[in-house]
Amino acid sequence: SAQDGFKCEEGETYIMNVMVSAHPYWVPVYQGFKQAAEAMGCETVFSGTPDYDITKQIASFEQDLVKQPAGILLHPMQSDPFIEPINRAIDSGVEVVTFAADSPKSNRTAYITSDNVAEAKFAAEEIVKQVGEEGQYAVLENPGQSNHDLRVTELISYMEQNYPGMKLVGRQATNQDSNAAYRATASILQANPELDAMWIPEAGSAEGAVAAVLEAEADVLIMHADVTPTTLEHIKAGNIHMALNPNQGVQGFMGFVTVFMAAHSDMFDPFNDYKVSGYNPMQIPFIDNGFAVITKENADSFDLNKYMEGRDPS
Amino acid sequence: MAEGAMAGMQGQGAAPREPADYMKRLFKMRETGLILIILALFIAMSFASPYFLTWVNMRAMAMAFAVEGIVVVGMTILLISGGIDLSVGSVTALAMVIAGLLFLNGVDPWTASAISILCCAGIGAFMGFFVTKVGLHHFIVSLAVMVIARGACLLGTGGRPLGLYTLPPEFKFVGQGAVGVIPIVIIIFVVVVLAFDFMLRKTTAFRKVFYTGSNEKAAAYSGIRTKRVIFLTTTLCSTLCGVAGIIYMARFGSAQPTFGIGMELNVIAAAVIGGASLSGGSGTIFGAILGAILLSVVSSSLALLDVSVYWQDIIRGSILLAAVSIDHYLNKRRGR
Amino acid sequence: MAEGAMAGMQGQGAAPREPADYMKRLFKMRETGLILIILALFIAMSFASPYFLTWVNMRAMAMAFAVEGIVVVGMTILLISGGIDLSVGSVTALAMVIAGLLFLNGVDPWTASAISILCCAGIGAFMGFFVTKVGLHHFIVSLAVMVIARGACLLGTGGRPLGLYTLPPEFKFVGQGAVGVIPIVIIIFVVVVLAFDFMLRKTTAFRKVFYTGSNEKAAAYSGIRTKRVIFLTTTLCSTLCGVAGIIYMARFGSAQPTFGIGMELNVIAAAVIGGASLSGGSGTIFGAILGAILLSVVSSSLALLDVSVYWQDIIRGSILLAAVSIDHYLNKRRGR
Amino acid sequence: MTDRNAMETAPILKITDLRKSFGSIHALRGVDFELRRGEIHALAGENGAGKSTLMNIIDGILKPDSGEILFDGQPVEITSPAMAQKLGVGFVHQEIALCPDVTVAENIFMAATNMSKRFLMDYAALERKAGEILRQLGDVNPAALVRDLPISQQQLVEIAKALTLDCRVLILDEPTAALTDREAQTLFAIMRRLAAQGISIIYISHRMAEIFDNCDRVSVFRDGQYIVTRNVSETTPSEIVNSMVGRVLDNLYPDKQREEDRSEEVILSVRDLTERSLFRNISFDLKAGEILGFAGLIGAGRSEIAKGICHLEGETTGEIHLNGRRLDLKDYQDSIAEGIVYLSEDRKGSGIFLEMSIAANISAISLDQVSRGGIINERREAQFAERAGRSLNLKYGHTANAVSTLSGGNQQKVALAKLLSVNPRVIFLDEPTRGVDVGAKAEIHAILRQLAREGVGVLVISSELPELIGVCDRVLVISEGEISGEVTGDAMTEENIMHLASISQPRMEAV
Ligand SMILES: Nc1ncnc2c1ncn2[C@@H]1O[C@H](COP(=O)(O)OP(=O)(O)OP(=O)(O)O)[C@@H](O)[C@H]1O
Ligand SMILES: Nc1ncnc2c1ncn2[C@@H]1O[C@H](COP(=O)(O)OP(=O)(O)OP(=O)(O)O)[C@@H](O)[C@H]1O
Ligand SMILES: [Mg+2]
Ligand SMILES: [Mg+2]
Repeated sequence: SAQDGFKCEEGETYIMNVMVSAHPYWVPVYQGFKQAAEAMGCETVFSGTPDYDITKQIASFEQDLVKQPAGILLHPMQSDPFIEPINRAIDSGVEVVTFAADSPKSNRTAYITSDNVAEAKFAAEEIVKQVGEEGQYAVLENPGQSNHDLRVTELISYMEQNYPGMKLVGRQATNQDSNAAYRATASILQANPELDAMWIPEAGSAEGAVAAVLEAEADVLIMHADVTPTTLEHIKAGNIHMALNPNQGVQGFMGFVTVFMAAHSDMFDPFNDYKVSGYNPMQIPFIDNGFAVITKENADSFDLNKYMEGRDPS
Repeated sequence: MAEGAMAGMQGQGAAPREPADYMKRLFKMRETGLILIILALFIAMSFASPYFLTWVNMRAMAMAFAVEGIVVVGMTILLISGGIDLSVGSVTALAMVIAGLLFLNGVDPWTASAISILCCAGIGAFMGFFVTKVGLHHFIVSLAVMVIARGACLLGTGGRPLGLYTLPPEFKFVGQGAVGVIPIVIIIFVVVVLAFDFMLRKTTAFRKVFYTGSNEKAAAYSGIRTKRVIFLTTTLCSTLCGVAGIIYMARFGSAQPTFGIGMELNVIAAAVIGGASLSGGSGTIFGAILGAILLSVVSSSLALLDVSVYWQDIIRGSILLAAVSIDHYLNKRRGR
Repeated sequence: MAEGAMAGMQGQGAAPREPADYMKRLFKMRETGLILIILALFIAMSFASPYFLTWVNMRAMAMAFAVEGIVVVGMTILLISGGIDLSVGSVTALAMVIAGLLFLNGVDPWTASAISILCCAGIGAFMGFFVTKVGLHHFIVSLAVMVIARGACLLGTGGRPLGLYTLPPEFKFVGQGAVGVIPIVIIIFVVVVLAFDFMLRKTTAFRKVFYTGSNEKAAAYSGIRTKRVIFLTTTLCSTLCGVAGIIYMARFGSAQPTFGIGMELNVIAAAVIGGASLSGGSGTIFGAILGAILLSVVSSSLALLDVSVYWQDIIRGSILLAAVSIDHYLNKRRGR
Repeated sequence: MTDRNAMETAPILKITDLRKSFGSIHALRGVDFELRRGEIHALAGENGAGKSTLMNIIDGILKPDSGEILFDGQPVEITSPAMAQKLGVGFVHQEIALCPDVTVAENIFMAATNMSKRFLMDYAALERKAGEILRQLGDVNPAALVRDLPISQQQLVEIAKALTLDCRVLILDEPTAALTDREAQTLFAIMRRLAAQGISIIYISHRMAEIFDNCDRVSVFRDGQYIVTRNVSETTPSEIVNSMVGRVLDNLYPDKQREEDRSEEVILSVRDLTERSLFRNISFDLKAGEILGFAGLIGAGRSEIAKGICHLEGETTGEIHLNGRRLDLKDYQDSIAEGIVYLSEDRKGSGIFLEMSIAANISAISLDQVSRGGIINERREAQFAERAGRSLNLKYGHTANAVSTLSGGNQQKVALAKLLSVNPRVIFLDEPTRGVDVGAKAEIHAILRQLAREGVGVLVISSELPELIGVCDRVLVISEGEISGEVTGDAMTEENIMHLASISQPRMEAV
């Protein structure tokens, strides 16, 4: 009830469930999740599967349900396969909020993410600002991973529509593998000595791409999304122009708040039909957690290893 | 499973003599070590977690390996015949993609599934051709096909999963429904396993698979058309991947071009843990399924116990190594 | 490379008779088919793209496979002895992580590298122990170690790449520098390849690897300590992974816990394309390196031609299949 | 009517001008051959003469380059073993080809299972029937896995396999090479019975006595060419040998130990050697200058004793003394270091590296002789192989060729050459002349005698009694894992040895 406010009951637990759970992307998200939970006296668990395997993630999600948590903040590996499990969870009294990837046809109450389209537009504008409206650019990509796909395809179509003078001259799949990225970038540079800029949707490939650009002594503007210690150093050294990093902390924090609110929806009596139609009043189709622009000047703030000093990752 | 439990001995061609020494035979058979290890894990886990021995958890664990288990069956038979298939993951994904695309283009889902499974059989036949007629090694042929089939998945979907939410409920029922409390998926799995386990042990046709894998030359000298046998086991394995892909599609209501990456190692590991030889000639379906169960139970248990992800792989690998070592030791002690 | 070019025949223990039939032997040797295929690719590519035959492109292509090539050497020797190693990718990553962590904790990078390579050798010895003393199959042991080593990478780094930008320049020089126009990495690669190619063909110690892989029992009956041979080849392969990991670290200035996923298939494929048998007893370093070059040239060419990513996998797989088929055909025609 | 009559008297198999070459090696250069109904027809010829190649062509395993095959008067092109089987050809291969991972019974009925229209296996019936056939031949458990059987029992399985076929032509390619006299006699009885039923048998052997005791006709091949066919009753062994080898071989066996070589010096002394399930209380002395033989039935444990002494297999207790010094051997490498070596009876399984070159095979155990500072000198290695090959009359194309391109007997010579190339102090030879032709056999025997004279301890295990009697100075007879007797001098007769070999030992305690 409302007078108890934003407080958990004894032992009330919230779970954050992801795939490829050892990926560093989740680390600051979970820190945000945990900080919000601590502020409200709640317990948290980090769960999911270390594998890139949807059957395993669904199994781990269903195993989470066995423990009857109050809610789950879920990163569904694919949208449709999770419809049925999410709905079953909600029917059994476990609230579900999605983050970073959605299952829109399910009954999850909220979805929080960075706006990949906004990132792509920002990157496009920045590239044009730096190299002009006439030029050549290339992208690396990771087909099959939806947020990476969006970052790439949206940038390409934005360029086509707004800056027809920018020509896409290279498009290679490197699947987050730095050696593959090295190879691909070297080839692109060979075929296009006039290349002006590159957009890379993740940091692993960016590491390989930088190595190739430096080796070829080419003058290419590199922008990428996400960040690793190595790309940070490259940003500081000016080898990489800029990185766009989703605001993971806010994602986790707001993710917790929304799933908590879904579980405590009795605090909230909105002006709509939820009582007769029987849905959870905390419906939020989309929250944008925003992204940070990392440059030479602010790069030091994005050292995850430094951030994690003294913090418990689990 | 009691039927399957006899697989070990009879797979070796022994015939039961007196019912009295049934217990002795049970103790002697190849799979006993694995069964004991799995039992030990179950007991340990039921103490470690109150959630382990719940129906929901058991169901979740079974659902996690049932469909892959169908692929394990195909792989085991192929391994026995002396082959190997690295393309199982991509072919399974391709089955989803083909059926999904056909369905989205208006084909009835049952027909779409049938066509898709046929395509997978065709891929198997394609590999079988390169192995038996051209004379290449299974490893390299299936590696190439693994890459090609994954490429076809990406090409067909543009890299994006196909949403098949509109699949008719009676089709989805195959993947999501249940008869009573038993999910259809598990029923299909058990039927496939029992059927192939029986056939492999008992039918003359499948015995040829053992002969071919054990010594291809000797089999050929006895008039067995070994190339045909290898062609067929290769085709069968891909066909079962097709079946698995269709079931996944019905279960998930989507077709994912990136599905099944790395599946091959898991599947081969299951068969090998269960006693299949990588050089052909030996293996049982029952053992391979136990291997799959072992791998799956370990993964599920680690997830259930909230073991730190950074520790999970280390523990998983160590348990795997310990389990096969113990199993090997038990088998050696009982008399090679 | 002319020295290496003789690997095929001499690896089989043949002795050159007259210098006159050198050309004939060149035509007859196992690797000629592959060389022709690679040449054909080169010629086609130099017509297709004006950038292909440039020094910078050649350098970049060489850099792309040189380090992995060191692992290919280890894998080939292991395959010849009858083993296989699925853990190469994780062990390479672990080498980076161990050395990186030591360096970040104040250890001099050279010492850190030495310790790290020793650790990798230890991992190889660990696998060798399970294979030779416990009696498990290489496949399953290295699969478990692949998982464990990956877990150790994650544990050591918390899943986050280590930034090693502060590595001293003289250390980075190993990975990024050049002597004249030749990058150090390529020099190391060539030295490793030539050294092991020579040893494998010429030394009694490595000849025992062939005997062991060809017929382990006959080797034991010839007084060869086959278990020791297998133990050593297993250790050597992991050690070379360690070396490769250190070079990658120097080159990229970072240690990535997720580095090298799927590397094993690539590396084994290179060796097999180059004529190594998965059942042991045959293979050459020179052939395996040609296999690696073939794979790498195909990938680089597709990128250079800017082929659509959705088509790349299909083309890559098809070229692989066509190349091994042609190679096989050429060898068959020349032989018997 | 006359047509029919002609059909019945016409040969079942008639081969004209058959040619087959492997690259530059001409294995068959225009061979004629005729097989009558119900006859036992022996094939004789040196190693590499082309006998197995001809049989492989009849069985559809190899495709001839040219030539005609008439089966039952009809020209046929036999393209696969399956087709040969349909024609009624049964084949016992020189190289044992069985499936090691399945049972003896399944192996025996593999062809039947393959052709059968039954859907289900009936293991009980298979084992029963296999048991019946095996009982005629010797003692093999039909439920055992083939991989667990010694080579001699595998040979019996291979024979049993052919006997189950409902065949009209039965080919036996050196079936007795690993069999002792008793099993061989059983086989001959079966052969005669089958022949009486009208089945035609081709029998390949290098043992003249077998040919002359059991066959009707004999055809001789030399260097891929057909030489002559004779009725056995109208020729003599020396005539056959002469046409095989192209010269007269006067004495098949070397002289026995000379008086001046006789010595009481003991080279190898074995005391109370026991392996828990295979043999026990083995004690004997091997003296300088003598050739010692081990005789016994299949399964007596002769090979196991030799392997036990060399520490190749099994856990043994007991003492081994070399030149009066007690040895503390841990494994075979220690044994080799002391100069004690063993030639395996299982050529394919543990004697040779099939896919490696002849040169590499021969130097496998003596790499130090062809290398300096750990670097192999390939020229020296090739010369080394050539020399070793010459002394054993090895027939090969090039030392760089794989051993798999050699005929069976020549493969045996490679295995033997490998072992003789070390300079041993004690050498155990298990079936050293298995499949080796008469000429080469005589030369091997001469080499053994020479070694003995030079003070090397030579111990021969052979299933061929005439060989043991002809070569050895003293024979120990093994029965059921124990030494049941010793024969020397004039007492070395087949009767005496067989008598000792069949003495039944008190049952060993099962462990
Ligand atoms: N696969 C092969 N490749 C090349 N040469 C071969 C092959 N098989 C047989 N030969 C050669 O053909 C010739 C005839 O061999 P074959 O096996 O028929 O002899 P054989 O009369 O059976 O001799 P043995 O008494 O030793 O068994 C030999 O010179 C042998 O080296
Ligand atoms: N699957 C099997 N199980 C048991 N025995 C078999 C099997 N297949 C073949 N055999 C045996 O092999 C031989 C030939 O088999 P096939 O089935 O062709 O003849 P059959 O006439 O059916 O045999 P039967 O006389 O026993 O009825 C027979 O001795 C048969 O018993
Ligand atoms: Mg022969
Ligand atoms: Mg013996």
